[in-house]
Amino acid sequence: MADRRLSVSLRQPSPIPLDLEFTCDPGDVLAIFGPSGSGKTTILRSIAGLYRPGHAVVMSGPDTWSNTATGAFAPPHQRAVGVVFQEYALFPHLSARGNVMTALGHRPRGDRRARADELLALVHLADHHDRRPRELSGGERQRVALARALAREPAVLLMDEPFAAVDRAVRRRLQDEIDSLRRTLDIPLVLVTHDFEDVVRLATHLLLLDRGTAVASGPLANLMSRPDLTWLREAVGLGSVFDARVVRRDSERGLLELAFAGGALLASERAIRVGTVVRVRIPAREVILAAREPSGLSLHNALAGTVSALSSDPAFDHVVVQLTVGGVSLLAEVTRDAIARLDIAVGRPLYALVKSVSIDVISSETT
Amino acid sequence: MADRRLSVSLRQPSPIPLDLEFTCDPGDVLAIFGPSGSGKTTILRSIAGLYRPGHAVVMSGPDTWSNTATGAFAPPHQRAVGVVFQEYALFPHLSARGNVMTALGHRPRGDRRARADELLALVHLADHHDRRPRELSGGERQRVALARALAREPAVLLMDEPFAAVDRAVRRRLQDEIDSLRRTLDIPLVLVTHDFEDVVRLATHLLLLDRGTAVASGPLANLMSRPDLTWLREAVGLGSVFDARVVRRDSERGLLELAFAGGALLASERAIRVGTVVRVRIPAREVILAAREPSGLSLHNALAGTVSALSSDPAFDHVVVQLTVGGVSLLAEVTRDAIARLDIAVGRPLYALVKSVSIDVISSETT
Amino acid sequence: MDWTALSVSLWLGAGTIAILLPFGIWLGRLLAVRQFRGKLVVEALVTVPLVLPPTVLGFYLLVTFGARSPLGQAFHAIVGQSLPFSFTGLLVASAIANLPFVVQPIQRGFEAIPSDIRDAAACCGLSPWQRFARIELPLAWPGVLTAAILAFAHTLGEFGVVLMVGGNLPGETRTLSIAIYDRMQAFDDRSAGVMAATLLVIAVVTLMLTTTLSRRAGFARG
Amino acid sequence: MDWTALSVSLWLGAGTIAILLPFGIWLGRLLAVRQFRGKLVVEALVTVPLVLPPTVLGFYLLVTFGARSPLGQAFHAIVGQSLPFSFTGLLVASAIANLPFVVQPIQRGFEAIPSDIRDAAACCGLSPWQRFARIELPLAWPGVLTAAILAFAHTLGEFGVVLMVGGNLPGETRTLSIAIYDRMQAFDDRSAGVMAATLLVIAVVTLMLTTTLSRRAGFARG
Amino acid sequence: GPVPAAARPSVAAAANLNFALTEIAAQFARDRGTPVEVVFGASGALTRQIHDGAPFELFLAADEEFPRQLAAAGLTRDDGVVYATGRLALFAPKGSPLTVDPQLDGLARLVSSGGVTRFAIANPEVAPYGQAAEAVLRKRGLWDAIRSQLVLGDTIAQAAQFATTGNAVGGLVAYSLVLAPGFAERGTYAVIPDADHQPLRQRMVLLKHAGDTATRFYAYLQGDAARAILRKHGYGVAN
Ligand SMILES: Nc1ncnc2c1ncn2[C@@H]1O[C@H](COP(=O)(O)OP(=O)(O)OP(=O)(O)O)[C@@H](O)[C@H]1O
Ligand SMILES: Nc1ncnc2c1ncn2[C@@H]1O[C@H](COP(=O)(O)OP(=O)(O)OP(=O)(O)O)[C@@H](O)[C@H]1O
Ligand SMILES: [Mg+2]
Ligand SMILES: [Mg+2]
Repeated sequence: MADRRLSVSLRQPSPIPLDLEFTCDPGDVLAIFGPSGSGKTTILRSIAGLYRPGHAVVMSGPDTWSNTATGAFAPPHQRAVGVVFQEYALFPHLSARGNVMTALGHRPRGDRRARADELLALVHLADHHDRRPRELSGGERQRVALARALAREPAVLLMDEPFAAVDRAVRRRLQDEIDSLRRTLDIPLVLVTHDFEDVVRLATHLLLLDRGTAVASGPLANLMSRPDLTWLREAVGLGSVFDARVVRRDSERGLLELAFAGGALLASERAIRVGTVVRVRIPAREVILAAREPSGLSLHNALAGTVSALSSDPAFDHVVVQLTVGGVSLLAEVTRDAIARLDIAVGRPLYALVKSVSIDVISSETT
Repeated sequence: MADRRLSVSLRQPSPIPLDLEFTCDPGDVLAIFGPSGSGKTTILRSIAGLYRPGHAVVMSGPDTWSNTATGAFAPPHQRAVGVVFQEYALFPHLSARGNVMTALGHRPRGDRRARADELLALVHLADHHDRRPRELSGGERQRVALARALAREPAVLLMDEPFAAVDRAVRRRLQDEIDSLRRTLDIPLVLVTHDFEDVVRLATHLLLLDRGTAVASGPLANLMSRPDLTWLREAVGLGSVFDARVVRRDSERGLLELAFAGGALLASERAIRVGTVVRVRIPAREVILAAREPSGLSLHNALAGTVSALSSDPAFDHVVVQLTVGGVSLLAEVTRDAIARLDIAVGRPLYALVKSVSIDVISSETT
Repeated sequence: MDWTALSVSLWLGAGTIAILLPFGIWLGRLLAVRQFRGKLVVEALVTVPLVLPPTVLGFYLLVTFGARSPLGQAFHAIVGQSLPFSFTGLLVASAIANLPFVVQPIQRGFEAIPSDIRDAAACCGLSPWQRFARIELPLAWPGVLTAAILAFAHTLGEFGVVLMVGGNLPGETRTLSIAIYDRMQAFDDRSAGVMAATLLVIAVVTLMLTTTLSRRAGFARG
Repeated sequence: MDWTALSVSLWLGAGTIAILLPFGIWLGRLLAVRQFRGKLVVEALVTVPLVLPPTVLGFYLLVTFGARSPLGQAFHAIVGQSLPFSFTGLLVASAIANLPFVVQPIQRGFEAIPSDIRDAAACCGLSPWQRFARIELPLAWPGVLTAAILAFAHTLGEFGVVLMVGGNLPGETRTLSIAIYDRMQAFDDRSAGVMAATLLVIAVVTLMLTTTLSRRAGFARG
Repeated sequence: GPVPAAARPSVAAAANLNFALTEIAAQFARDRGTPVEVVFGASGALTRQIHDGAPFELFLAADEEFPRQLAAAGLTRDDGVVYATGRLALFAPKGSPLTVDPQLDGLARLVSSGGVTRFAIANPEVAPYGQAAEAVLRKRGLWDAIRSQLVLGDTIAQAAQFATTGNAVGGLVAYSLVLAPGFAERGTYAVIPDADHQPLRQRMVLLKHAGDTATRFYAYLQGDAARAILRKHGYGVAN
C-alpha cells in the first residue's frame, strides 16, 4: 500500500502562509476542509507542482515530486496527477470531447475517442460531446473538468470543489461514481470541499485547515466524534460516522438490518447486498436521548449506552452528549434544558433513539 | 408594492428551451431551483438583457425592459440590475475595490471609495482591497462579485449561485446579510442555487425548473409541504416551512418559545427579540410520529394533529406523512414498517415529536 | 547630424500615433465586436496601404491630394494650404500608410476580451462609453501598445511615401530617414551611419520606456 | 502585366512567412512566457528593422552579407551561392525586414493565454511540446494570423530593401513592386496601375481567404 | 509641429548633381549674397511632384525629357537650356578581377573568361545613364554576353553602391560620382569616350512662379564660375 502513498509537507510563512503535513494512502480520500482563503487550493497546486512554496516535500510512493531541501522538482506534466480545478480551466478551443481526450495521451490513439465518450457519459454529459465550454452551463463545465481529471488515470487525484456547481441529485450520483472509481483505481484522492455531504460520502480522512495551518487531521471517524471541534460543528454539522455490515434486507417492511460494534440498527431499505460493509452516519441533532426504552413511536432504534462526555459551547445553546454504545461513539445534540430534565451526566446510562430515516447508509455499491 | 414588481415571461423552443412565467415582488426572494443545464443562468441573463429569447416579456414595475411583441428592448446598462455571475466575471485589471467601485457610478465621486470598502467589509474582505482577482482565492473572488452586485443598489438583484464557493460559516453570515439587505432595499431578488440552505434561509418563493419549463412555482411554504414533489425531495430533502412568533426567550433553559397556528413550539435559544415573526423549518426526516404522547425523552415538542395525506414513491422506501396541526401542514418521513406498526392512515390522530434542536429558526434579526 | 530632420521625424511619429490610435481603436473595436456584412472586405482593405510599394502609394496620394485634384483644390480653398509638400500632408500620408499596423493588433486586443467581462460591465450600469474607457480599453491595451510601437517605428523609417508626398523640404518635410538616404546616395556613409545610429538609439530607448511605463501603469491583464 | 514578377512576389511572400512564422512564434512565445534580464532590450531591438529606411537597411544588409564580408564569404563557401542578387538573399533580407511585424503580435497572442489554461494542460500530462502544439498555438492563433497577414502584405509591397539586396534581376529578384515602380518611373502609369490593381486584388482575396479559412477551422478562441 | 524653414528652398535637382551643385550653390551664396536651397531627388519623382504643386522654382533634370514634359504641360517659363552633359565611367572596386580601360577591353576579357559574376548599371528602362550604359555595352559587343549578369540600380548612385560594396565586379556609373569625395579610394575607373553613347544632355527649366533669386541662379548656372565647377566634377559643358 505504502508504495503509492502520497506524502506532503508544506511550510512557508508568506506570502500565502502554509504549515502542514499529511499522508494519503491509495484508496483513501483525504478531505481538506477550511474557510475560504485558508490555502486549500494552494495545497493542491503545490502537490501538482504548479506552486512552489518555500519549503515543500511531496512524494508519490517512491517518487520525489518536490523536495526543496535537495532541490528536486518534477515539472507538473511529469507528475501523474489528475486535477479538477476550482474554476475548471477548460480549454476554450476544444469541444467537451476534445478536452477529455487531451488527458488521454497515455492511451493508444484509436481508443481515446471511445474512452472520452465513456467518461462524458459517466458525468451525465453524453449529449454534449461536441459543445465548446462556452456553450455549456456552469455545472456542465464542471463535469467536463471532472471527466478530464479522471481521464488521466493518475497516480494521485486532486479535486478542488468538484461538485460545487452541480445540483444535489447529480452530485450524489457523481459522489458514488467517484467513490467506486477510487476503489477500482486504488489511488490517493485529495478532495477540497465546503460541502459536508461530500465529506461524509467520500472522505476517509479529514484535514482541517485554518490560515494555512492544519488544526486537526486524521481518520474521519475520529475527527467527527471529537466534541471539542466546535469550529467543525459550526461549519458542517456534527455527527457520528462508523462502519457497519448489512445483515438483512427486509423489502416487505422497507428496512435494512445493520450490525455494528454497538449492536443492531434498522435503516430504511436500500439496494445493497447482504454482507457489504457500509459507512453509517447519524447526524447529532437527529439523535434523541431517553431515560428508558420508549414504545409506540415511529422509530426503530433504541441503542443502550453510557454518557462518556459532555461538551457545551457558549456560542451555542446546544449541548453535545457523547454516548458510548459498545465501543462506538454516538453524538447527540440536545438543549441545556434536556440535560437538566433527564439529569444527564458522565456515566449515566441512556438510550439513544434514532429514526431509521435518520441513518445515512453510504455505499458505492448498488446491486 | 406592485409598482416595482418584477414580472418575467420567457418562451422559446430552441436552442435553449424556455417556457416559464413568474413575478417577484419587492422584498420577496424567488429561488430558482433545477438540475444543472435546466436554464437557470439563461433566465437571469434574459432578465438582465444579456440574452434575448425568441419570446420575452420582462417588466420592472412600470418599465418594460424586454417585450419581443412590441420590439421594446432596454440595453443591459439601462436596466437597474445587480448581477452576481455564476463564474464571477470580475474585471481582471482592477483591484477588489476597483471592481466594486465600478458599480458605484450612481454615487457621488467622493463617496465611492468609502462605500466600496464598506461593501468589501460586509463580505468579509476588509483586508483584500488592493488585490487583483488573480491574487484572490475562489471564495474571495465570489465575494467580490457579490459586493459588486450589491454596490449597484439595483431595482432587481439577480444572483447565480452566489455562495457556491464559500464555506458554510461565511455562507450563513452572508445569507443573513443578504436577507437583511433585501428587506432594507425592498427590491425583488432572484436567486439561483443548488443549496437547500440558501432556499430555506432566503427564499420566500420557489420556482422549480426542468429543461427550461417551470414545473412548479409559488410561495415557499406551499411548495415545501407538497408531498407530490418527490423530485424536490430528492434534490433538497423535504420539510415544512411556516411562520411563527417569538413568545418568550428562556435563557436559563436555553429555549425559545414560539407560537404558530398549530400551537406552541420550543426551539433552542437564539438572540431574537420577543414579538418577532420568524420562519420555522422542520425537516421531514427529523419528525417522529407517536400514537400517544410520550415522556422521559430529551425532546420538548409533541404536537397533536391528524393525518391528512400519505404519499409514497416507489423510488424511495420512505413514506411521507402529512399531518395537519391546527391548519399548518407538517411533514414526517418514516419507513413503510412504521406505517404498518402505528397503523397510520388518513384521518388517524397522531403526535408529531420534534426535538428543539431540529427546529430551524430563520430570522435576519439578531438583537 | 541633421537635428531639424530628427525633430521632423519625431513630430511626425508622434503626430501619426495621435491621429491613428483614436481611429484605429474605433475601427479595431468595431471589427472586433460587431458582425456586419462586408466586414471581411473592410478587414482586407485596411491592409491595402501595406501591399503597395511606398513610392507608388505616395504617388497615388500625391495625385489624390495634389494641386490638380478636386480634393486637393477643395482642401486648399478651405484651409488655405495645400496638403502635399507640407507637414500636414505628411501627417495625412503617414497616417494612411500606417493604418494596417494599427488596426489589426488593436482588433485582436479587443477580440481577446471575454464576453462575460463585457456583460458584467454593462450590468454594473456602465454606459457604452464608460465601458469602453474603463474596461475594454485597459484590457485591450497590449494590442494598442503593439499598434503604437509598430506605427511609431515605421513612421521613423518610412521613406517612400514621405519623400513622394513631402518632397524633402528641410525643416518641413525632410525627415531623418530622407536625410540618411540623401547622405547615403552621396556616398557619405559616415554621416549616414551616425544618423542611422542616432535614430536607432532614440527609437530603442523610446520603445523601452513606453513598454516599461505601460507595464508599470499596470494596464496589461491583471 | 509582368507575370514573372508577380510570381516572384508571391513566392517571396510565401517564403518570408514560411521562414518568419516559426522563428516569430518561437521568439514571441519566449518573450511572452519567460522573464529574463534584457528582455526589454530584445523587445526593442526586434523593432529596429522597422526604424531604418528600407534602402538604408538594404544597404547595410548588402554590406553584411556581401561578397566582401566574412559572413557573405562563409555563406558562399557553404551554399555555393552568394546572398546578394539572388532569390535566397531576397528571402533573408525580407525575413529581417519583416521581423517586427511578426514578433509583436505573436507575443501578444501568447500573453493573452490565461495561466490556468497552461496549468491545466500540464496537469493533463502534455509535454511542453504537446502543450505548445495543442493548446498554446491554437489559442494564440489570432496573433499569429495578424503576424502572417502583416508580413505577407508588407512583403508584397516591400521595395527598398528588395531592390537594394536583389538588384532587380528579372525572374529572380524583380518583384511586382519593383516592376510597378519601374513602370511608374518610366511614366507608364497605365501599366503601373494595372499591375498595382492586380497586386491589390490578389492581396485582398488572399487575406480574405486566409481569414475565413482560419475562422472556419475554428482556431480562434472557443 | 516642426519649425518651418525660414528660407524656402527653390531648386530641385537630379541626384547625380549632388556634389557639383552643392558647391555651385555655396559659391553663388558667396558671390551674390543670397542662399538657395537645393533638394536632390530622382528626376522622375521631382517631375511628378512639380506636376502636383511642389514649390520648386528651378528644376535641373538628369535628361531632357522631363523638362520637356513640364514645358508641354505649361508649367515652365520656357523650354530651358542644357546646362551640362553627363559622362560615363567604368568603375572597378578594390580587389576586383576587372581591369579598367575606356574601350572595355578588360571587361571583354573577363566576360569571355567567365569571370564576371555581377556587373552594375542603372536601370535602362528608367535612368538615362542606364540607357547610355546599355549603348556602350552594345557598341563593344558585350551586351548579349553580360546581360544575364547585370544588376540594375534604381538610380545611378545605387548602381555605384552595388559596385563599391564589392558585390559586383564593376559597373558603368556617372563620371561625376566617381569624382565624388572619398570615392577614389574605393577602386579604379576609366572614363568612357562621349562618342560611345548618345550624349547625356541635362536640361534645366525655370518654373512659372520662379522668383528673383531662382532666376538669378539660373543665369549664374550658365556663367563661367558654375561651368568651371561642373567641369571639375566630370560634366561636359558646351563652350
Ligand atoms: N451558446 C449555447 N448554445 C447552445 N446551448 C447552450 C449555449 N449555452 C448554454 N447552452 C445550453 O443551455 C442549457 C441551459 O444552460 P444554463 O447555463 O442556463 O443552465 P443552468 O441551469 O444555469 O445550469 P447550471 O446549474 O449547470 O449552471 C444547457 O443545457 C446548456 O448546455
Ligand atoms: N498571487 C497571490 N498573491 C498573494 N496572495 C494570494 C495569491 N493568490 C492567493 N492568495 C491568497 O492566499 C490565500 C489562500 O488562497 P487559496 O486559493 O489557496 O484559498 P482556498 O482555501 O482555496 O480558498 P477558497 O475556498 O476561497 O477557494 C488567500 O487568502 C488568497 O487571498
Ligand atoms: Mg480555492
Ligand atoms: Mg448556470
